[in-house]
Formats: sequence, C-alpha cells, structure tokens
Amino acid sequence: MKTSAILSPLIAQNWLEEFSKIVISLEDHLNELDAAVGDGEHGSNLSNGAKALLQGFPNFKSRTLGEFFEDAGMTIINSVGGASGALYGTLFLRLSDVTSNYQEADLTLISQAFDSSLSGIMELGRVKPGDKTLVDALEPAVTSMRASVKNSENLLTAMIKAHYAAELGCSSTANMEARKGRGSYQGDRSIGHIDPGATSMAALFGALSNTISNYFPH
Amino acid sequence: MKTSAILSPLIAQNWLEEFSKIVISLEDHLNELDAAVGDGEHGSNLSNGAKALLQGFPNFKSRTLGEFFEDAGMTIINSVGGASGALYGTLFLRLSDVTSNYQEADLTLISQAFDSSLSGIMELGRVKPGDKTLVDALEPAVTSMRASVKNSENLLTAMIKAHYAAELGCSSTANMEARKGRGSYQGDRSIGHIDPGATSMAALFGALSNTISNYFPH
Amino acid sequence: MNAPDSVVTDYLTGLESSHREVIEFDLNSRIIQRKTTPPRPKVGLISGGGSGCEPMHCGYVGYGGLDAACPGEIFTSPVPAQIMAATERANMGKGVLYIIKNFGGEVMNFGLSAEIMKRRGIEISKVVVNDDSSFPLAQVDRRRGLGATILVEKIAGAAAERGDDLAQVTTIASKVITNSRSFGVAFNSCTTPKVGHPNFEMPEDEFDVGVGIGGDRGHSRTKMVSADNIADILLERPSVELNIASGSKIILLISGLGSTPSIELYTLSGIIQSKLALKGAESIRTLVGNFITSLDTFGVIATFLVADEELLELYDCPINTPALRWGI
Amino acid sequence: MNAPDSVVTDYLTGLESSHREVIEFDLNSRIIQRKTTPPRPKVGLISGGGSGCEPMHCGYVGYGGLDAACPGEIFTSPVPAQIMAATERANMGKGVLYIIKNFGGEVMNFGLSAEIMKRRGIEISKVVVNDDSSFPLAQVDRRRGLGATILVEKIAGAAAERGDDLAQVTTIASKVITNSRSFGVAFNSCTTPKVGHPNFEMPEDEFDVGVGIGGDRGHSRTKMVSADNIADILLERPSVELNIASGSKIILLISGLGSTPSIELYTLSGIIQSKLALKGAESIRTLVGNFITSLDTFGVIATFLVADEELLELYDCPINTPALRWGI
Ligand SMILES: Nc1ncnc2c1ncn2[C@@H]1O[C@H](COP(=O)(O)OP(=O)(O)O)[C@@H](O)[C@H]1O
Ligand SMILES: Nc1ncnc2c1ncn2[C@@H]1O[C@H](COP(=O)(O)OP(=O)(O)O)[C@@H](O)[C@H]1O
Ligand SMILES: [Mg+2]
Ligand SMILES: [Mg+2]
Ligand SMILES: [Mg+2]
Ligand SMILES: [Mg+2]
Repeated sequence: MKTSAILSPLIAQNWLEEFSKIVISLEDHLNELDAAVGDGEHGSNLSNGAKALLQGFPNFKSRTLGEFFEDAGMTIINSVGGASGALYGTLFLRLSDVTSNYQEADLTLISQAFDSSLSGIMELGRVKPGDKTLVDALEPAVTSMRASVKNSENLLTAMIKAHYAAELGCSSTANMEARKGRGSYQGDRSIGHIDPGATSMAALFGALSNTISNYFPH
Repeated sequence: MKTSAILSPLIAQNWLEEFSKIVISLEDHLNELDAAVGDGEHGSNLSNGAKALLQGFPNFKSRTLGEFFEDAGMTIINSVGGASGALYGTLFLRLSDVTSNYQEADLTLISQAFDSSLSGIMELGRVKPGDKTLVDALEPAVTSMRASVKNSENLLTAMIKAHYAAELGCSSTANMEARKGRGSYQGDRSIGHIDPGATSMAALFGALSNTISNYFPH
Repeated sequence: MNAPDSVVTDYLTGLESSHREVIEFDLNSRIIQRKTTPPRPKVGLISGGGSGCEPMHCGYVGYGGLDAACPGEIFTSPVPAQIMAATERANMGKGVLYIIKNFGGEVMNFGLSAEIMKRRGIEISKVVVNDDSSFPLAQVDRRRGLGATILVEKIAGAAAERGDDLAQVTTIASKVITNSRSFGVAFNSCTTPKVGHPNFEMPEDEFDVGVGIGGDRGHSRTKMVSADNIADILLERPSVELNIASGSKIILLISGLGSTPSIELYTLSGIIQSKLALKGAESIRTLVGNFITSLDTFGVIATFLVADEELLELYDCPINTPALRWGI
Repeated sequence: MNAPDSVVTDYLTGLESSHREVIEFDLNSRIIQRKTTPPRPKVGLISGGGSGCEPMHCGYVGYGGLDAACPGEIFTSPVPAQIMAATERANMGKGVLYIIKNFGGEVMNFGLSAEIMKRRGIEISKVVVNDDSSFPLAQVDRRRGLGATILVEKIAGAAAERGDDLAQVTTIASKVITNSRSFGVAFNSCTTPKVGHPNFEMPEDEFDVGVGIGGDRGHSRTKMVSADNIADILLERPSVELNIASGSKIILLISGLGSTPSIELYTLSGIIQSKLALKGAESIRTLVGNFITSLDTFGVIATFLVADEELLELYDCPINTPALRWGI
C-alpha cells in the first residue's frame, strides 16, 4: 500500500463525477429497464440529478466530507424527483450525518455511513430486501463492507467486493416479484426483468471502486 | 318478345328489392372503397337505406308508379344520410315526378325519368361528369338509354346496355381526381381509386337489367 | 370496444344520462334537445352532422348554445327527418337558424329540410360554415366547416338568448364565419367502427397537412417536424387570410382530433400564442381540448376568430352545455 | 411532436397563456399558482405529481380548487424544492393541506417537504389518496391515487373557500377518499417522450385490467370483451367496497386516459349508470372526459364517490380552473 486509503471530499466528488457520467451514458438503458417494469423514466430522472451535480460541484460551499454529502444529497433530492430522488437523496444525507464530524473517512466509517444509508432508505421507502428495488443492490454491498471491516481488508479490496456484491444483488432482482414502486402494480409480470434502481445502485458502487482504485492503486 | 316490356310498380319494387340485397352484400366492400377516398361509410349508409326499403315496402301506400317512387325516395332520404342519401333520394323523387301520371312506364318514359334524375342530382350536388362521383356511372347509363330510345330497342336490351355503360363509367372514375364530396379533400391522391358512389350506382342499373330480364326474358 | 351497430345510440344514451339537467335524447326522432325551454321565446338554433366528431354537435346543446342537434351515423350527415324534428323542437315562433358545415351531405340534407319546413310555415335561415383554409380561395367550395362551427354555435347562441331576431342572429353567425379561419394536421388515420382498421396507413415520421374531420386525408403529406414548425403551418394561411396583425384580438380554439394528449395541445397553444404576440396580435380568449374531433385521430385543428367588441361580449355570455360551460 | 427535453416546460407555458385570467406559471419555482389571491385568507391546498397526467394537477388550480400545483417531469413526482415553493405560495396563515396520491415518489417527496415546512413554522396536513381498488385490501399500500384525487381537490377546495379551518378541510378530504373507489382498464401502452416507443406491446384483442396512471401495466390481462363487460369490470370492486346499494347517491367520474374518444367514454358512462340504476343507486352528478390521463393511453378510469348532502353541496359550489368550471 502506497498510502493509507481514505475518502476525502475531493475523492468523494470524483466518485460522484464518475457516477454522474455513467448515469448520463446509461440514461436510455435505464429508461428501457424502467419501461419494462415501471414508467420508463428512471434513467432520465437520475440523469437530471447527474447534470445538476456536475453543474453544482463548482458552487458547493462544502469543506468537510459531511458538508459535501449534504450538498450532494440536497442537489439530488431537488433535481431527480420520483421515488429514486428521495431515496438516493436520503442515501447521501445519511452519509453526511455519519461523516459530519470528519474531514475524511476510512473503511470503518464508510461502512457505518452506508449502514445508516441502508436503514434510512428502508425506512423512507418502507422496503426490505427482496422487494425488487435498489435495496437489493445496496444491502449486499453494505453487508460485504461490514465483512471487510471485520476482516480488516484495505479500502480498495473492500470497495471492489462491495461493487461485486451490488452487481450480484442487482442481477438477482430479475427473479423477484416487485412489491414496492411502480413495478408492483403488474404483479408477477415483473418477474424476468432487472430492476432499474438496482442497476443504477450497482453503478454507484462501480463508480466508487473505480475512483478509489484511481487514487490508491494496488 | 313474349310481352311488351314495361316497368310496373310491382316490377319496380322487385328492382329495389334486388338492389337492396346487393347493397347489403356489398356493404363492407363499399365501406372499404369509401375508406380509400372518403370516410369509410358509403356501404353502411346505403345498407341502412336498403334495410329501410325492405322493411318499408309492405307498408307503402303507393298504387301508381309515381307514388311508389316517391315512397322509395322518401324512405332513402330519411334513412341513408350523407351526400348519397340526398342524391339517391333525389334520383327516385325525380323518377316519381316524371312518372306520376302513369301506372307503368315504357322505355321512353323511363329514359325521360332518368334524364330528370340526372339533372336533379347535378343540380343538388353541384356536380358534373368527371368529378368522380356517382354521376359518372349515372350519366353514361342515361346517355345509353337515350340512344336506345332513338334506336327503338326493346326495354331489356336497353337496360342491359345502360348497365354496361354504368359499369364502364364506374371503372373510369379510377383515373379521375375527386372534385366533389369527401374524396376531393385529398387532391390528386384520390386518383387510382374507384368512386364508391359510382360503384353503387352501377349496381342500381345491374339490379334493374336483372329484374327486367327476369320478367321479360329474351 | 363499441358495438359498431349501436355505437351512436349508445353514445347518445350515455350523453343524456351524464347531463340530465341540461339535455334530453329523443330516441324516436334521434335528436338531442334542450331539457328546459328557454325563459322566453327566442330564435331557435340547430345544427347537426356525422357522429364521430364529439362533442360536436350534441355537446353544444343547452342554455346559450343550440336548441337541438341532429347526430348522423358515424361520419354521415343526419337525414331530413331528424332535421325537421329538430326544427320543430327549436321553433318558438321566432324562426330557426340552421348552422351547416360545408360538407356535401350536410348542405344537401339541411337544404332539402329547409325547403320542406319553409313550406310548413316555419321561418328558416341558413349559414354555411367554411372556415377551413386548407384550400385556396379559388376552391372555396371545398372549404369545410371546422372549429368555427363551435364559435358560431356559442356566439349566435348568446345572441339568440339575449333576444335578437332571426335576421340579427344570422348576421352575427355570418360575421363569426367571415372572421374565422382554421387549419388542421393529423398524425394518423382514424378507425371507423364498421371498417375496423385505419382508413389509410401513415408512416410514423410523416403527417397530413390540411385535414378536416371525418377521417379524410389531408391535401398533402409532409415529413415530421417540430411543434414549432407545426404551429407555423397551422398559423400561416389563417393569419394571411384574416389579416392578423398588430392589434388583432383573437379568440383561439385549439382542438385535438380525439386522441391527442392535452400536454401536446397546450404546447401548441403556447407556441401559437407567442407567434401571435410576435405579430402584435393578442389571443384574448383561448379554448384548448377536444371540441371538434374525428374519432381516434391524433391531430389538431387550430381555429382563429378575429373578434370585435360585439363578438367578444357575446362569447363571454353564460353558456351551459355538456361541452362548454361558464358564467352559470 | 414534442421535444422530449422541454415537453413539461412547453406545456406549462401553453397552459399559462391559455388560462391567463386564472393561473400563473412560476418558471423559477416550476409551479402553477392561482393568479389572484383569494378574497380572504383561507386554508391553502396543494398537490402535485408526474406530468403526463394532464389536466391533473395544474388544470385544477384556481378559485374553488388548488392554490398551487407542482408538476414533476413526465411520470416523475415533483421535487421538494417545488413542493416547498408551492407550500409557501399557498400558505395564508391558516395552514396548508397536501393532497398526495399514493405513489412512492409522491409520498416520499411530499413527506420530506412537510417535515421541512413544519420546522419552518407552517402548519401542514396531509391526505393520501388511494382510491384504486384494483388491489385487494390486504395490499392496501399498493392502492394508487386515481380519479378521487380530482374529487378531493374539488370538494376540499370548496370547503377551504367557504372558510373551513385546516382540520375541517382535512376531514372533508379524508371523507372523500374513504367514500371513493376507482378502477381502470387500458387497451394500449402509452409512449413516453424519452423512450419513444410504447412501454410494452399489447395484442390488439386484449386489454389490461387494473391499470393506473404513469403507463404501468395492469395487474392482469384479458381478452377483449364488449363495452357492457368492461362496465361490469369497472363497477365490480368499487361497488362491493363502497357498498353501493339501493338509495346510494354517486358522483361518477369517467376519465379517458388520453386518447380515448369521447364517444366511447359516454357509451361506458351510460352503461355504468344504467347498471347503477339496476342496483337502485343513482348517479347524481357525472363528469365524462379527460380528467386524469396517462399520456396517449387508450383506456378509462371509472371513479365512484358515494356522496352525502355535505359532499354534494361542496361539489356543487362554484369552481373556476382550467379543467373544471361551473357556477362562475
Ligand atoms: N419504496 C421504494 N423503496 C425502495 N426503492 C424504491 C421504492 N420505490 C421505487 N424504488 C426504486 O426506484 C426505482 C425507480 O425509480 P424512478 O423510476 O426514478 O422513480 P419512480 O418509481 O417514481 O418512477 C425502482 O426501480 C426501485 O429500485
Ligand atoms: N356533390 C356530390 N355530387 C354527386 N355525388 C356526390 C357528391 N358528393 C358525394 N357524392 C357521391 O357520394 C358518394 C359518397 O357517399 P357517402 O359515403 O354515402 O356520403 P358522404 O360523402 O357524405 O360520406 C361518393 O362516392 C360520390 O359518388
Ligand atoms: Mg420510474
Ligand atoms: Mg362517405
Ligand atoms: Mg360521410
Ligand atoms: Mg415515475
């Protein structure tokens, strides 16, 4: 290890820049996924958020990690709309809550922060794993991070594993019947389609592991 | 010739029964023709008239040929609707006017009566031959009858020739641009399609020659 | 989902039961008439035309509108028996105005009826609406009656309600016609219940220019363009013919043809109004919705009426019909 | 014909210019608000939801209706910034009622906003409309807010206008929700501007049962049946759950989903009313048209409200909004 891997405000911004670019390039794909189970605009919703983030970063007043995540969360909440706007926003507001007293975060803190995001989302969305939502990508990632903390893995390894767990979780939504969100209205006809929100959530972890690997290569 | 061929109220009723049956069986075909150049309901319009005629005949109070045609004309006018209802109705009301003092009609009278129908229709519809309407079937038939009178042909021959002229006239509408009626709204895009009204008009003469041939076979 | 044979009767039955306070369906005569007789004898107003163009005309029967309407079969003008029954119902001794759209079937059937009713001693006056500007003036006989019909019914209806005599009501109606122009476009063909499939195929990236109602093709077909270009098309001929210029006050009617979402209609309405504003003209009143339709056609008709004080005042008078209601 | 990126703004611009006397579009806050402040301070009413469901909700802003509406992107609930701006605009010191349809996005975004606004000292009350009866009561959390939303906006709007306080207006709104049920069917899938093709294919002879708005599939699919059978489907669950029986007085709302011709809607309305009559129930008021839609969906939502004297009286009060107007 060249340097002790951490999440600073700068790295966090790079993460969300990366995520924003991915989301914009995935817009049509996510819309198509949402057309199959929902109302065909998850990609456009998140894209609006991505554009707002990219435009917003230069004006963020935030200095600490906590402040950065608060700015990001509010930007998302007020630009995305739909269920995903409130939920993604909550994810970042919870990251902000947990990291608020810190300049930067190590794996333990990151893991705690995402733990809090997961509960925040489950509460707001009244949702649990298996309901075929973004939680089915988020929850395995969170579980994986917890294990990494326990095993004292380094941040990059932990993030790669978390991303992989999120992707697996995302794929698993194909076999689920939607019980929350717009997919739930068509009953078991949602089975066979991957959940759009889980797909974008997996991309969030992809962007994170990718960013960390850029800053702290093995 | 077995007997001097004439048109009596009874034969006239048979003619219109025959015509009604043809129209009902052609309903879909005429609708399709009208869908291509107009609004897709010429068959249904005339069918409504045909059904009204078949139902109405038993209650007709008419004794003379003139009265019969008046009843038939009024029945058509009040059941068909559209341009064709007024025009077909006028055709019969004019037949009625000319034959009103007669119990039955010979070729000369029939020819005069249809002459009058033609002018009535051209007046009411502000239409002339070549406008791609039912006039393009009616006018050749009327011209043919006039020639038959001049040549002292018998009624059946005259009716067969009139029918043939009407059919030819009907076919010729395929090459015309509609200048009257709903077909006229699409300009030269009506070219290539046969006019539905001309088709039903040709059938009217088909029914007539057929009826006459049943009563007065060669 | 409708049964092709009873589609019109089923509609009229539903219309009656949905607007029982305002209108009445006379099944025998097959006409829709006002439920309550007007407070005092007035000039009667009737209109009629093929069904499939709802809410026209039955939706405009009521206080401040028509006294009776004659619905024909789908896209078929009514028959004289209906028109004569409507005339008798509308006649309160002050004469009856026929509002006729310039379609052959209507002109002929209302014409025949007028002759008969006049002989029976009822004073009849006729106006023929031909606001369609998709044909050049040289082909004025092809100009159909489109959205102006509704404005005639509304405004002449108000004139009759305030007590104008037959000549005055006719003059007002004619003024509305003279001052109105419409233009229509469509993006698909409608499906008539009897034929059961679209009347013609329309490539997805094209649309018909200069359409009317009744499912007919437009006079030409064009590649799909933006809403802004469509607004230009809708505005062009009407604004030239009506001389729309600085200071013109416009009553604007944007009607979908049956299956056009409201979001698209308002978008067009907005663009057209800003284009009017560029000319210095003002849209003082605007109606956006399905007012004159053509079954399930995806398209729009834009109607422009250059209004003076008199027309505007009459337009603003109360009306209570199934499809238009205000002030009451 | 719309530009996918500006479709909502273009619509709002057109809506504003078409109804300038009644509403105002605040481009910055992206809300539609009443043009003129109410004669005296009253409880404020706001609602909002994904665009594509026009005239909901912006079409119900005005006297006797909403004070402000927050339109989201197509099928996307509005964001808290809009909701908070609308709250501030609607607040006249007597508190604000949020009329929320039971869709996750709306519940969450209005919920977040309410928390923030309460902290800023504005009294907020919320009702969640869930009149959709296509899911069994055991799955009540899946029951969407459908046609009853409009009746809540109308009736609670009248209560606010007559001076009721926030608790009273909330009680009235809840009563409307409790007494309302809806059911929807659709014959095609809509096309969202961004996706550009129908969300799913529907065989020509089938239709979806139990649909909502937003272009989602129904819970099941059935072979095409007659209008009479469809009326049965629309009526079944609502009439069981509402206990519609002899003497019930119903306010009936038949809304097309965007591309359903009026002739079909009235046919269904007529059949449903005669089926109600067979039960001894009466449809005392009826609305037929496009009141809650889903872009260009060909389908219908039937909403039944069992009305008592109080609800009927409030329903009959004057309203002046782009999409509903009477008595004024
Ligand atoms: N109640 C919920 N809890 C968790 N996730 C949800 C919930 N509702 C929806 N989602 C997620 O949001 C995604 C859809 O987001 P989006 O299309 O942007 O919003 P909407 O569902 O309002 O149209 C779904 O694929 C699902 O993953
Ligand atoms: N002005 C007219 N003069 C003569 N015939 C006409 C005229 N208008 C229409 N027609 C005839 O009527 C036919 C259409 O009849 P129909 O479909 O029943 O009525 P509509 O045109 O009112 O829909 C046309 O094919 C044409 O032959
Ligand atoms: Mg969605
Ligand atoms: Mg026709
Ligand atoms: Mg016709
Ligand atoms: Mg959505």
